[in-house]
Amino acid sequence: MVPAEWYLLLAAAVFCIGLIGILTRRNALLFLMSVELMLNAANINFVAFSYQWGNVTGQTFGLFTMALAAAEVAIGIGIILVLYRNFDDIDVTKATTMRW
Amino acid sequence: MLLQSQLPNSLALAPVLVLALTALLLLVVDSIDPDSTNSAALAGISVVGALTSLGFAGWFLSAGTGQVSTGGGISLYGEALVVDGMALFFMAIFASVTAMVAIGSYDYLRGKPHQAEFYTLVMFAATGMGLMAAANSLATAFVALELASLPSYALVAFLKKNRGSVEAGLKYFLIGAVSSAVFVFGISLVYAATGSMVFSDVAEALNGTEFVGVAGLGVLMIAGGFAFKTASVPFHFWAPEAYEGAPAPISAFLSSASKAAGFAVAFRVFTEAFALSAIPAGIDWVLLFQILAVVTMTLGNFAAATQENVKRMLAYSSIGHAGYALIGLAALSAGSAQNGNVMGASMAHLLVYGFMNTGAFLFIALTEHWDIGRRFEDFNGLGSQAPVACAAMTVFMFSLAGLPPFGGFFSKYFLFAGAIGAGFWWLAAVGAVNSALSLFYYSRVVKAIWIEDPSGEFQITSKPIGLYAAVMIAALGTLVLLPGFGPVIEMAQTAATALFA
Amino acid sequence: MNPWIAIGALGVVSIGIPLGMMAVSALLRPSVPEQGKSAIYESGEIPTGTARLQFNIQYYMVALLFVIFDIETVLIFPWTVIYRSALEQGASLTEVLLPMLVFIGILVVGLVWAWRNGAVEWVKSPLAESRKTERQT
Amino acid sequence: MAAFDYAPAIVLLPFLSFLVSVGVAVSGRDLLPKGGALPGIAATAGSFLLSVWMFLTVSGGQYYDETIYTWAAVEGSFELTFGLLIDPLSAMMLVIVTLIATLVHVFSLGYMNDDGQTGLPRYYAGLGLFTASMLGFVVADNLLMAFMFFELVGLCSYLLIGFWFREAGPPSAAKKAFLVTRFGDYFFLIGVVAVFATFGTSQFAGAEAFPVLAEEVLLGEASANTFGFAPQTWFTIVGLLVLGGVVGKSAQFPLHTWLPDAMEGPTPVSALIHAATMVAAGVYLVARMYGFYALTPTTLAIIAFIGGFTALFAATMGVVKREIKQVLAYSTISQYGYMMLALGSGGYIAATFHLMTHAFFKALLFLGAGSVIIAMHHNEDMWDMGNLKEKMPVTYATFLAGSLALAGIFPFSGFWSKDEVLYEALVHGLGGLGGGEAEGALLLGAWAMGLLAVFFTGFYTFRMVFLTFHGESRSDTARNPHGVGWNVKGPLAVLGVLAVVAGFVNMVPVAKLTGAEIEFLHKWLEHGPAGLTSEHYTELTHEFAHYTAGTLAGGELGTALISGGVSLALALAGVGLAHVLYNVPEPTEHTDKLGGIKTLLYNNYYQDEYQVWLATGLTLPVSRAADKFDQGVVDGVVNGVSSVSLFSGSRVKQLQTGVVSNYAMLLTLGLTVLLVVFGLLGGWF
Repeated sequence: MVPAEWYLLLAAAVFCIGLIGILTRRNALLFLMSVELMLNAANINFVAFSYQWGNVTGQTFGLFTMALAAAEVAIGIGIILVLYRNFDDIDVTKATTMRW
Repeated sequence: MLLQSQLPNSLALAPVLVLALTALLLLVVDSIDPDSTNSAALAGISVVGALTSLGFAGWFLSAGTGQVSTGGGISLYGEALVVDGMALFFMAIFASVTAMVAIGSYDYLRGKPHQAEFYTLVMFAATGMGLMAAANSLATAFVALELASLPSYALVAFLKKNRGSVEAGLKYFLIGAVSSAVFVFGISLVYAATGSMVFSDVAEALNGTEFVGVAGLGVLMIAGGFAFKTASVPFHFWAPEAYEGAPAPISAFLSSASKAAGFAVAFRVFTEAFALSAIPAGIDWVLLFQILAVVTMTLGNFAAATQENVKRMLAYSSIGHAGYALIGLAALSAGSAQNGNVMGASMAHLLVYGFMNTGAFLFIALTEHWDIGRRFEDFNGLGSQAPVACAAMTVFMFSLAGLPPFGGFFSKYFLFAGAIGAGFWWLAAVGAVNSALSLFYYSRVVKAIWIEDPSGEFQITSKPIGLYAAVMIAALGTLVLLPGFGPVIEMAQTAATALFA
Repeated sequence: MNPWIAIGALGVVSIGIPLGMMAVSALLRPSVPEQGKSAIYESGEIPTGTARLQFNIQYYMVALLFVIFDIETVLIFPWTVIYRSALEQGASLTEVLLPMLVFIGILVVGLVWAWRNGAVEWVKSPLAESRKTERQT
Repeated sequence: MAAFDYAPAIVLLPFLSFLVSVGVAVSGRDLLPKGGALPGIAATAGSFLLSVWMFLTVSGGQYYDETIYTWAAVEGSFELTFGLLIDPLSAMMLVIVTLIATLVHVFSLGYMNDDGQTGLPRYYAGLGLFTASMLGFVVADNLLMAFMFFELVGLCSYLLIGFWFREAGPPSAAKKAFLVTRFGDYFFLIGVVAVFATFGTSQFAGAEAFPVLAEEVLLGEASANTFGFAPQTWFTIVGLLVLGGVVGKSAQFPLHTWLPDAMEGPTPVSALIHAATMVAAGVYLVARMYGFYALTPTTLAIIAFIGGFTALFAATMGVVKREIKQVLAYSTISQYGYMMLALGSGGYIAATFHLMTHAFFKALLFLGAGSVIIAMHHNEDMWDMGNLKEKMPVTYATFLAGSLALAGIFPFSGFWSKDEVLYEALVHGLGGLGGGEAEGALLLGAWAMGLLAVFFTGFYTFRMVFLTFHGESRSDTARNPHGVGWNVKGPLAVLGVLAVVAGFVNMVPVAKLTGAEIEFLHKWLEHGPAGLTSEHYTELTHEFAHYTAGTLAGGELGTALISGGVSLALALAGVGLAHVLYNVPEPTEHTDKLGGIKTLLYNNYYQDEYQVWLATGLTLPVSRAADKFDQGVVDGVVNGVSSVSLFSGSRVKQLQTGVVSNYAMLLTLGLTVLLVVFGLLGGWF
């Protein structure tokens, strides 16, 4: 059996990859994908520790996370769509009419 | 005992269920006739739904449902949800704000497409907020938080042709997505450390856990998720733009109800799951909230002081108020008898804030309806044109600043007094200094409205009944809370004390 | 010797060969920039329009609907797994079936709304429509 | 107890008239006949009748001490209340105040209305408010309420002195009166706070009254927070603090300078406020809390000495004045000095007695002077008068009666009261000296000054009478004076009778001589609620201040006769000197004979000058420095804070770049910092 720490490290690594993606990508869709990575990092933990603790709470919650991630993507794509219509671009750094 | 003898326990959630049903009903109505622009019917359904929800919450509160006097919180669905005094108190706040926003939106949305969707999303978001207040497990907390957030993203970007609205929606969504990822990762870490998500089990498992580091990381990241919802530093960056760009009623909705919902769930999580009596010494979340409270109120107020745009000023001031409300979590100490008072005062502040801040944003909605600009100068001399609404705005501003004799004064007074009573006089001192600073920028609005000469001609041709009514209700709420503040603070502090029992 | 080393070596080689080829060719080839070389390759045809294609909104709508409703089915699986055993252990239908019916019901309300608002209607593009009419005449 | 149910109405009636007058004044129209005088007269007359009723009820042996309204209460600590205390002292004072107020209202008809003055509603509003606050002060049952009405009275004085605010003098005089009395009141306020801090109550009467508590503390039966001082020392300090207000209000040295200037106000106001009632407030306050002062011999000695000194000091200044009202002003200061002397030397009854007689004859003299001033077309210089007795016999007769009373000539009222004051000072001074007490010598010194002042009083009083009414007319207006009506003569007549007979209520020497029971005032003040009787006070002064009565030759009776005889002789000597110098057809100024003293007296001992120097030479630089500090440092800090706030605000908001990627970056950064900090603090790694 793989020790639990490894799962934690894997999840943390995936989470950080997602985070770095968010920090470096300017494309809104890539931004969204990075968020998905972060959410799935959490799912790794849930599934792994569901197994570890011997209850299904984690697994079930993993399903919820996926469903919510999907809903989030749906909303996100809608917003990115109107972003494109208004700013002719999906570069998230272009929309800066409001600041300070 | 009233409720227990008359209704099944599952109906304790009635305030939330009513909101959800209203949302579905709106969808059905829109499905029947998608092309209808009968906004009065839609707004009417929403208002009735919100008021029914408020009625249930008020009834349950007065009947003592879920409170200590009738045997404590009612837990439902395998302890996933719990209905107690605090949950009902916050549900009342959400329902009130929702009702005001729905009334105000009737005029604001006139002639715009997709009205049914607007109201549906508002009702769904309100449902989510109600569930947040009742969540008794990290899983429901997350789901409810998302249920509140997702419609909010869409609502902020509701004006599809308005660049500000879209930009606001984008920023809100992106920061929100990151925050919820952080939040859910925090949950996964806490789950990794404890093996459970139900608050009481989490607390039990945390007591003497060996995974302090993992749990600590998790607690911190969960706090981050709440910081996003409450617009607290360092997760506040979305707030100024989202509030400024969003349709004004939605700004009101988010900055009042959504913020309160964040606090509602934060209060419960940190008193039940991460209770001070159970948490390992290495996880000092009180210190975390002390830092966040001070930084948040200072940053919010300082940034608000230099704004030129009234709506944006209100947005920053909303961040400042999140800082005040954070005192409810920051001025706690293990086993202190004052804990309930401090947190109760924070809840009461959120209630008063729900009225005065909603009112202020709805006034902005009114000016947007009139196509008056958003800067301070644009408001010059407005008092002579619309004295009633401007008088209400004056009440909101002074109440937000915490001047006696308005509701905001009492809630702040009890909050700071509670902090001092709990031994955190320096928190109260920072709060008081910030309140003094806030008077500066709030009074700028009042000065512009009443004292300055008009810089241009106003084209005020209409008196939108809905918006006026909503502003007046908010003003009335702010004022009625003067004589009614005694019972409110008592109720809030009783409900909060029950959490620490 | 650790069997993983072989895999590691394979990985190194598989990355090294393409990189090496690109490096060698970059060193050897003459550099003559030309417009035709940077143009988009469309099977020898001269490209028309921009590379940025605007997809019809319908494309996203269907995708969104799929994402949402498809993922919801995931939530039904755990229910199906426990359904029979729960019934056998004496749970009543209101406890086991009704919640799922409510869940499906909510989804149905959403689907009906989306349908009625034209989310799944196949809207013909105006351009294609006009071409079609031209051909008929 | 039916009578006492109406007690609040005594205060509220004049307040009602004040409200009516204010309403009229605000409306700006002539809504009421006589400029609003009639409501005032009706209200004060009503109060007077009620007061008489109270007086009769009290004489029936009933007293009233109720809390009407609690306006602030700190649980278990103290309560701030309004309440009424009606005992013999306050009942008597009520009658005096309401009677004089009524008469002054009537007199104002002649002095203000017939003269065609404008702004009358404002005038009567002031009078109404004044009467109401004075009455409120009289019936106050605790020190804080007394202080509040004390301040209101001061405010009314300010408003009424400055009634003719368009002229140069009155506003400045009003300001001066306000500031000088306020100076004393600061100490009073601190005293009130000190009383609360020490005893937790400021009630005058009852078992929980602060004088009673103080007595128990001194006897060791109770304890109080005395801030680390010995109880005796601390009570002396508290007593002196409250005395600050008394000295200011009752125009005692060195805070007497405002009163002569206050004569800029309308003469009826001078009669009501600056002679008969408000100035009496200070003395009344000492009498009211005499149970407290009687416990501290040092305070008593200081009171006596201030009183004696003021009596003499003011009398000498009265000698050289040219204006009739100025003479009366200094005589007022002097007479209040006698009352203080009496209080300080244990003569509680004597002081009250003199307070009463003085109220009558001084009101009479001021109203008489007012009548003269009307006749003289508002010329107040006595050297322009002369021979007015032919033209205005009523005024002359009553003025003469008042003057005889003031000078202390047998058998007018002033004789009896002044005699008793001096007698008390003498016997207690002798007793103290016999008992080897240091205070005895102080009392005797004060007595000597008081006695000497009798001579000056006789002199300046009759100098005034002779210059005004006798000799030849020295100006055209004096030859052809303006007539005065019934509304002037009526009050004069009433007060004239009182000035003659008021002294008969307490003829101590006669009583001692004949053994007849005619000391009515003694009897009156002997009864009352527990702890507020003159007998109790005598016990207290005896027990705590060791006051005992000493005698000269001839025992008690002999001492009384000698004392009375000496003071009468001195008064007659003063009158005689005035007769020789001024009762001639063509009097001339004899002030040159005084040489250098003349300049000193004309300049009022340079009291104003040194106080002005104190203000400009000392206080002003200090204030300037404070202002510099305020403007430079405090405001600088405030402005600095605000500009720093705004600057940092504009910096802070720069964080909000508008680029969402930067937000994500800052968010991550913030979270990471928190993670690292809390990880290190909590030892997570």
